Amino acid sequence: MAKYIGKRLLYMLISLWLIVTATFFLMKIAPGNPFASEKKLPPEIQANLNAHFGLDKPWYQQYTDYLMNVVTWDFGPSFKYKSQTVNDLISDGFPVSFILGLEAIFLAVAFGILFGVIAALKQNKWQDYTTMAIAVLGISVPSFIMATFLQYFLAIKLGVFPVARWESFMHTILPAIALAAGPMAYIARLTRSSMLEVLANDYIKTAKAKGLSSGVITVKHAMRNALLPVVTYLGPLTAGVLTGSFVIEKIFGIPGLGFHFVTSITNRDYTVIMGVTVFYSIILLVAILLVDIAYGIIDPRIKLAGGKKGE
Amino acid sequence: MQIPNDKFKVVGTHLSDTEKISKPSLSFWKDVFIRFRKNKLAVFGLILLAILIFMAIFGPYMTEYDYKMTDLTNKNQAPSAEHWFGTDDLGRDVFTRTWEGARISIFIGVAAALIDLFIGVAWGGIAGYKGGRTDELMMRGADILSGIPYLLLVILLMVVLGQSLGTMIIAMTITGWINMSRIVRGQVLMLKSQEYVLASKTLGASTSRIMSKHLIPNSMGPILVTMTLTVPSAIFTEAYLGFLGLGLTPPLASWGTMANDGLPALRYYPWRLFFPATFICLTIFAFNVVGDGLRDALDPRMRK
Amino acid sequence: GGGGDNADGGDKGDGKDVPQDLKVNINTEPPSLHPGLAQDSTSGTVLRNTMEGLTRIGPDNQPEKAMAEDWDISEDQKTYTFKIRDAKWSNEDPVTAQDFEKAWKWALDPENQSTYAYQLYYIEGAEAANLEGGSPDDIGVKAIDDKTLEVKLVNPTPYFLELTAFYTYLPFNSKIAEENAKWATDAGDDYTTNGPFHMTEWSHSDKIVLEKSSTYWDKEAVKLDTIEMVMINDPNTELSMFDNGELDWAGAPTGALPTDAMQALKDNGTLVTQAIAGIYNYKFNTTVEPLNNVNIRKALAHAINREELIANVLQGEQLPAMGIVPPTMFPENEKGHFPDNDIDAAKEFLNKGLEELNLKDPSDLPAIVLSYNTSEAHQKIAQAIQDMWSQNLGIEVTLDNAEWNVYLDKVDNMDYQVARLGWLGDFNDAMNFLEMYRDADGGNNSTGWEDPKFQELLSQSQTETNPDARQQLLKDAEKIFMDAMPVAPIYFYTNNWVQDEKLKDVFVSGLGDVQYKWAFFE
Amino acid sequence: MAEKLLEIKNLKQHFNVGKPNMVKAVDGISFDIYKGETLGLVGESGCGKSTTGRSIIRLYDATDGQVNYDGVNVHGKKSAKDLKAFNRKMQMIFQDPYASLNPRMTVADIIAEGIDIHGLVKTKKERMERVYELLETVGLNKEHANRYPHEFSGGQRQRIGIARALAVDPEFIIADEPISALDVSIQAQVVNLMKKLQREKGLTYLFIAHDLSMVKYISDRIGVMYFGKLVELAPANELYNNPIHPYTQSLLSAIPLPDPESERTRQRKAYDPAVHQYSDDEQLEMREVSPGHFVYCSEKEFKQYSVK
Amino acid sequence: MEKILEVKDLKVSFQTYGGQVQAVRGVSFDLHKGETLAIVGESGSGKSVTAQTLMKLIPMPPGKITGGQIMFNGEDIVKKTDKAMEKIRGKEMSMIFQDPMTSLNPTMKIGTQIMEGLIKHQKMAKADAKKRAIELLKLVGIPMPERRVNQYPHEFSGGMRQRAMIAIALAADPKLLIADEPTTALDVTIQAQILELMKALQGKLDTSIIFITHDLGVVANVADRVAVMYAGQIVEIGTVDEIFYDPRHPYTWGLLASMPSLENNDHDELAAIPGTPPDLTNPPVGDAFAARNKYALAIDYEEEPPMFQISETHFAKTWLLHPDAPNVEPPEAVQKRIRSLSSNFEKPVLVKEGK
Ligand SMILES: Nc1ncnc2c1ncn2[C@@H]1O[C@H](COP(=O)(O)OP(=O)(O)OP(=O)(O)O)[C@@H](O)[C@H]1O
Ligand SMILES: Nc1ncnc2c1ncn2[C@@H]1O[C@H](COP(=O)(O)OP(=O)(O)OP(=O)(O)O)[C@@H](O)[C@H]1O
Ligand SMILES: [Mg+2]
Ligand SMILES: [Mg+2]
Repeated sequence: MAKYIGKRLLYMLISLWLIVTATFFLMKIAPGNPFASEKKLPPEIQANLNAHFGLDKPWYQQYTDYLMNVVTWDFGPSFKYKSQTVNDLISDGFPVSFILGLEAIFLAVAFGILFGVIAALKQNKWQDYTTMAIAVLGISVPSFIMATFLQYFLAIKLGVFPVARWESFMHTILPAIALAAGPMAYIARLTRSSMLEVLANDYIKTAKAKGLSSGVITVKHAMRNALLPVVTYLGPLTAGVLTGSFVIEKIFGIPGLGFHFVTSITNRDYTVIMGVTVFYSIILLVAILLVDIAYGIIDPRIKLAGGKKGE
Repeated sequence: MQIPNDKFKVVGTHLSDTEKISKPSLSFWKDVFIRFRKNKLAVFGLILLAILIFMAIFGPYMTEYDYKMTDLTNKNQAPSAEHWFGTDDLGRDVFTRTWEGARISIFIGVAAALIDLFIGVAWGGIAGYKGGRTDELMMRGADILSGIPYLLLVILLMVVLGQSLGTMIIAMTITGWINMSRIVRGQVLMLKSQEYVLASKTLGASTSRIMSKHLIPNSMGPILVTMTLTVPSAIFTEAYLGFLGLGLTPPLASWGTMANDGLPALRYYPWRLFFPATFICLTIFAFNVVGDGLRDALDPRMRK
Repeated sequence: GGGGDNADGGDKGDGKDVPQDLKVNINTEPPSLHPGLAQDSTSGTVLRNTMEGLTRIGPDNQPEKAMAEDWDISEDQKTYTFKIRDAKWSNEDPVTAQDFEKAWKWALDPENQSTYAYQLYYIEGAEAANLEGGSPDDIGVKAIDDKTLEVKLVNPTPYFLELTAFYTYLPFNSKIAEENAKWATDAGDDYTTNGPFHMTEWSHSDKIVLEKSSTYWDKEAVKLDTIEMVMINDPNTELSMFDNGELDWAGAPTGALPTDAMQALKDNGTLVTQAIAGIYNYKFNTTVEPLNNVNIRKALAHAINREELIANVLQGEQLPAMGIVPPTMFPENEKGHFPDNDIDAAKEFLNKGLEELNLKDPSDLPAIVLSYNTSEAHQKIAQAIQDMWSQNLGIEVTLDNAEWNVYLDKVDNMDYQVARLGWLGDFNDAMNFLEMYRDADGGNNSTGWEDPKFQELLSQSQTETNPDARQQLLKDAEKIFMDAMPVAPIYFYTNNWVQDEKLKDVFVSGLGDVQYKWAFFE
Repeated sequence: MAEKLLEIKNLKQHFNVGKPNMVKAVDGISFDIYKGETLGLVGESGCGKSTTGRSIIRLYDATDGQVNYDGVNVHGKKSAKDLKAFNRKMQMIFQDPYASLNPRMTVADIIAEGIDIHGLVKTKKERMERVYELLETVGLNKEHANRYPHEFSGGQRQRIGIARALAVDPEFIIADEPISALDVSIQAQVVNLMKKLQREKGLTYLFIAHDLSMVKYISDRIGVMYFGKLVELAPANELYNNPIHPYTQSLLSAIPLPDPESERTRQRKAYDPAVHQYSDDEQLEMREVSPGHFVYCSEKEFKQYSVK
Repeated sequence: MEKILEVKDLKVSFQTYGGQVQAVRGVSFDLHKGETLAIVGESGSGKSVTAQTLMKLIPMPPGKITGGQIMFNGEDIVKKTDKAMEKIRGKEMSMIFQDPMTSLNPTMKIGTQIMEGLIKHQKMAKADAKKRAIELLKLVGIPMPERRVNQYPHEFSGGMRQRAMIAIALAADPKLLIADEPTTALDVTIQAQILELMKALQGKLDTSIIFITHDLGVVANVADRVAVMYAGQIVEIGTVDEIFYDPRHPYTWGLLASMPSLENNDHDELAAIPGTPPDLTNPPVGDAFAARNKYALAIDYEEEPPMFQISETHFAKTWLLHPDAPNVEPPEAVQKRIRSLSSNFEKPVLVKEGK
């Protein structure tokens, strides 16, 4: 196990390096630069800026500079937000996105699984159809539409929640729901489908024969085995949701990290692009590793080492 | 009880009696079809899809309006006898645009589902089944792709390939399959140690056969669910990409762009959001119930 | 939050018990609150209310005395001598002439990467110091003593006083800046201000809190206790928050209103509209067929129904633009150089153009590509104009949108046919709208057009000290420009907003800058 | 005897190597299987019979040792083509009938899988005919071809597995308890069939089972396993008549007889590994006690046994 | 003796797309306290379905109890709800399933699977339950049970899984134990241990056992009475001696004749019953066994035979017992067994409602 994790950590470093490299080149090839604006700068100022930020150096030198930044975890200042460094941006934005993300994931997982299980147990009964309707809405209404709806009905019409901003727990509810709706629906559908599969297995019969109540059977025998696809999905989802969502943050005026993923690119804010990409990638890669480890825990037949013959 | 004596004569076996076959032989797919047909909701979904496709083909010709004809003075009209679904902010007929948009959105949805199916399923399946280094290589590849900022990729694609439907499909393909591949890999990891897979191996089955006959059919549940998720997300991705300048250019309509445009008008001209959003929901609903029906039909252990 | 302690009573000042707490949206995080580094309107909004320059644009849109309690202008209009008033920084340090000198020289020091340093190029030696390695000592700004600042200009610049209100001309506390180079990165003791408000909180990407400054020289005039500037980047949310009482102001100049809401806001009479110095253009690439033909360009420019576009698409009571300089500067441009939606003329031009191009029919023209950058508003306008051109002229148009940076790149490289671009004035002078077309390879021209007569007129205007004569030169230049039509003007911008009924005296200048110095709730 | 078909040399299969719960499922066994014979393999449940079988057919990668089939190392690297050919020669009937049937395939498809893989028939009709034939061979009804595994009883499932293995006309079949779930009559049917195939096609079997009377009936030689080791190997009759290893003796004494009266009075011999009293330095290995009769024992025991 | 179970004319069928499979077609029997009833019979004859129906564990749908009664302790199981069944299952009745691999949860430790029932029904603390689980594993002959409790089913050999299943069932100390081929995967020594264990349990708790098996040796060892099933029906039922020493149904004869014996060395073919079992979607008219029965009478093809009673405890469902039927010679292997039993009636008696 330790060996496997060690190996995976090594792969993670390689993956990260490849991501950084690819991002670097994409970023460099993409037209535009951080100082482009509708009102053009005098070319001399532009050149001066380029020199200052090292953008006039040959690409390999810039590349190694960025790599060094990654290694030392110091991405330098943001080109656009001159009063902040990339590290500042991340450490300011991440906690907010993280809390919102956790709430959303909690909602998505709790209700997703609950709905999925109910739908499976009551297959083709009204409960199934109801959860199906909820799920279809959740899947086909993207988060930004959901957010607008919630804002309109719950905040403006009913005045139960504040419209936007990040100030109190009440402020977190609507964005969390909007963020959670899609994943929740998907989890519900996934859970339903694999629950149905699991419930058809013989060992469920064994559990019944033991006199276990259907609740216990569902939770202890069926759910765990049905959870594998959900767990798979949760890995990347967690990484995505914890690092913030651009649209949700925009609509609810939340000072999270997700905003920077998009604006850094549209601004060609190179250091920020690099910083948030690396940050997100690390979380993503760790989440995926955790998923793989979880596989082995959920289903002991899945061997972590992967390779035959102990490679 | 009176039974004639001659009945009590030893006549022995009639082995040929057991040879009769009363049930015709059905192929697996026929079997699936029969099971599918019994699922009323699924059949309803199929009919719904058929109607949607029919309307996508003929809907735009049912009115006198053209999808791109603006009529600024008649903008934002509520649904009426003239404009069945109202008009949008440039005074274009929403009904015509809805069905014009259906063509693109349904096409995109199906394309995305196929990408999922052909790339995602194959990729995840092979990675999971082969395991070891192949798995690492393939899945780390997927990780790397999902780590690279998508927007950057899209911008570059646009610069390199220019604005076209093809470019958009490529943009959707680049990362569209990753979720599916992860899901399938998870399933395959779980299934590949099942005895029936081993049995097939000892028969000399090739990887592709084991995948297509054993692993994929037994992962059908999650695969179908994931596909039904892909469809709506593709419909909105299309709008997003279009907005970024990839893919379709306005005034071409799609449900995604219409919903996007209509969203800010929710408080004032709700029909602009309502119609595209409703049809997206209906399509997804249809895909879902058909998917469910198919899933059930594909699993012979299922109760009817 | 910084606003909490004022919530229970506005008993300071006038003794009214209306809370004087303003909540506005500034859209995004201000990229920099260092006067020398700021280059955008969000930063400008904050700076304008926390810092004070030599002048301040007063409610009559004219520069009024601010840090400068008086000034002298030399005969040749090239030397300004400002007398600095007895004002204090928020840490009680006096505001000195050196603070200005150092601030301006700081911005001009190439080391400091000020992107707006060129705003100071009107000053003698400034451009050289910034770009060509000239000595900072040769820059024409000098603190004669603590309270006297002498500024020498390159040319007579009639709008220089106005410029001194611009944020690049703002001073900063040079004592603090010398000790702490990062003084402007956060709210705190080192972020000293000399304006009506003092920044007490800056939580990045979230909000900025300003409080009435107790050291401001004119604090009697300031009535608001706090201003909470939140950063909401979504027009719908902004309006919803306003509707829900979570904001006192929604829309321009610090935010935006959703277009779809305009009609409703107009209907209920809450929409406020104010013209500002800015124009929305379709530029033509005059180096490619068929747009190198002036008649084709004119045909296209004439075949736009601006009134209808404004009434139905933009809905912000913008002014149709048939000239390039906003009416705030050239009042006669309210009518413009040609009639709006002049289809007959357009067709005539088209036919002439086609003839010159040896084409018979508009359908022989290749489809014209209309480029714009990714935004819903631009997209709508483009679609409407696309339809107008095709219906009025029978010209086929394809739309092409691109992400902002890609788009700028395209336009810069003249890789377009028709492209949308806007221009907002930095100062209230026609020069600002004409100068960019002086040279074909000038940074902001991007049409490939130039004309020696036009150049000549602009040059003359720069040395002309008589304001009326100067104005006439510029008008003549505009005429030449409009005759060549390298740009189809579409409309002049307006600012649209809604505000709390009780909120009074928020001042929005002709350039669209907002000041809260005089604002109050009644 | 005839030529060697299979040669197993010091085969080891350990699970969870390097972890505290390591299991030495098969721990160094060697034996040969000759062409056309049936080698029975019996032993305590959990002693590694299935594992041996699975290692032979490459389902596990052996921890150590060699398996040579027709002189070729089974575990060596092979081209895809060779592998396919090999797979057709060697087949396995799985111990667990239900788990080894894909729940989503019809019985016909399951049985025909090998036929499809190796392209043994040309037409659909031929394929179905072959399937019917196989169904009948294992005592199932043609009706069953379109059904799914879960619709069958345990014994019926087992027969599907047998039919599947037979479908490719293999040379060598590892039958892992192929008949334990069948009723005696069908058992007889299957065993008769296996014998018949052996006679006609010269098939070779490794027959793993617990029913000693059936093993004796079908096998030429019988190996007895205990705890990952082969402890005795002898011709079938020899083993029954002259069991040497105490475990074999215990096993034989426990065979239940279909006779209520004798069952009421039977006496079992228990096996206690402690009886051997092996000391650490003793060399334990298979030794030939009488011609063809091997016993796993120490030098001392060997002398004892040989005397008998 | 007290009857613990009384099954009356039980009918179970499965709805499939190919039609209705009539898996159990009118099965009746009873079971006394402390008694062992062995069920043998054709594979696919409905033994497992009957057994699972007793606990209401057949999947419904597609399964359905189409008729009959199952009186357990005087209450009809057929009418009970799932909730009510939970109280009976695992406590009063427990079951050993036939297919040990798929009947164990692959993702749960063996120990936990055994402990579950203990915790639920015997209200044991976790630690105690674990101790008991280890004890049970030891009882069923699994070496090193302390380590094995923490293993997963796939790490067990086939026989070990089966023993784990047995341990689960025995954990309940049930009043009725239904064992569906519990020892098929076990070697004879362990099998003997298990059988002894079951008998010990029976002795201690007066448990009744239904024992399904194909191994007639095991039947001879454990059974008090034996029921022979064919095509969803019990075709013969009697005490173990009656079935082994005085079988009356030709199918029973076939079974007894098919066994190889240890003594004779001849390598003749085993005497299998020819043909294939009937398709239960369309059970044949008359006697289901007729087509494969070389003693079949003409009437067998027309009318289902009624139940005849040979002794107080011995019943068989064959026309051969009809007074008008000709006398037939059972196969040789069977003839060797036949002894005349004193308890037999003079003549077989026709029983009206097939018991
Ligand atoms: N779920 C089901 N759907 C359809 N048919 C079924 C189902 N379960 C069982 N059957 C059928 O019911 C009949 C009786 O099956 P059962 O499992 O009771 O047999 P059995 O006597 O236990 O056989 P074996 O000794 O082989 O285990 C079989 O013919 C089988 O095909
Ligand atoms: N995948 C595995 N992981 C860990 N241990 C295993 C695994 N497979 C088998 N074992 C162990 O290997 C040993 C031998 O198992 P095997 O299945 O070969 O026994 P067997 O002789 O076939 O027994 P049975 O007659 O009960 O089927 C057992 O102790 C078992 O627990
Ligand atoms: Mg085994
Ligand atoms: Mg059974």
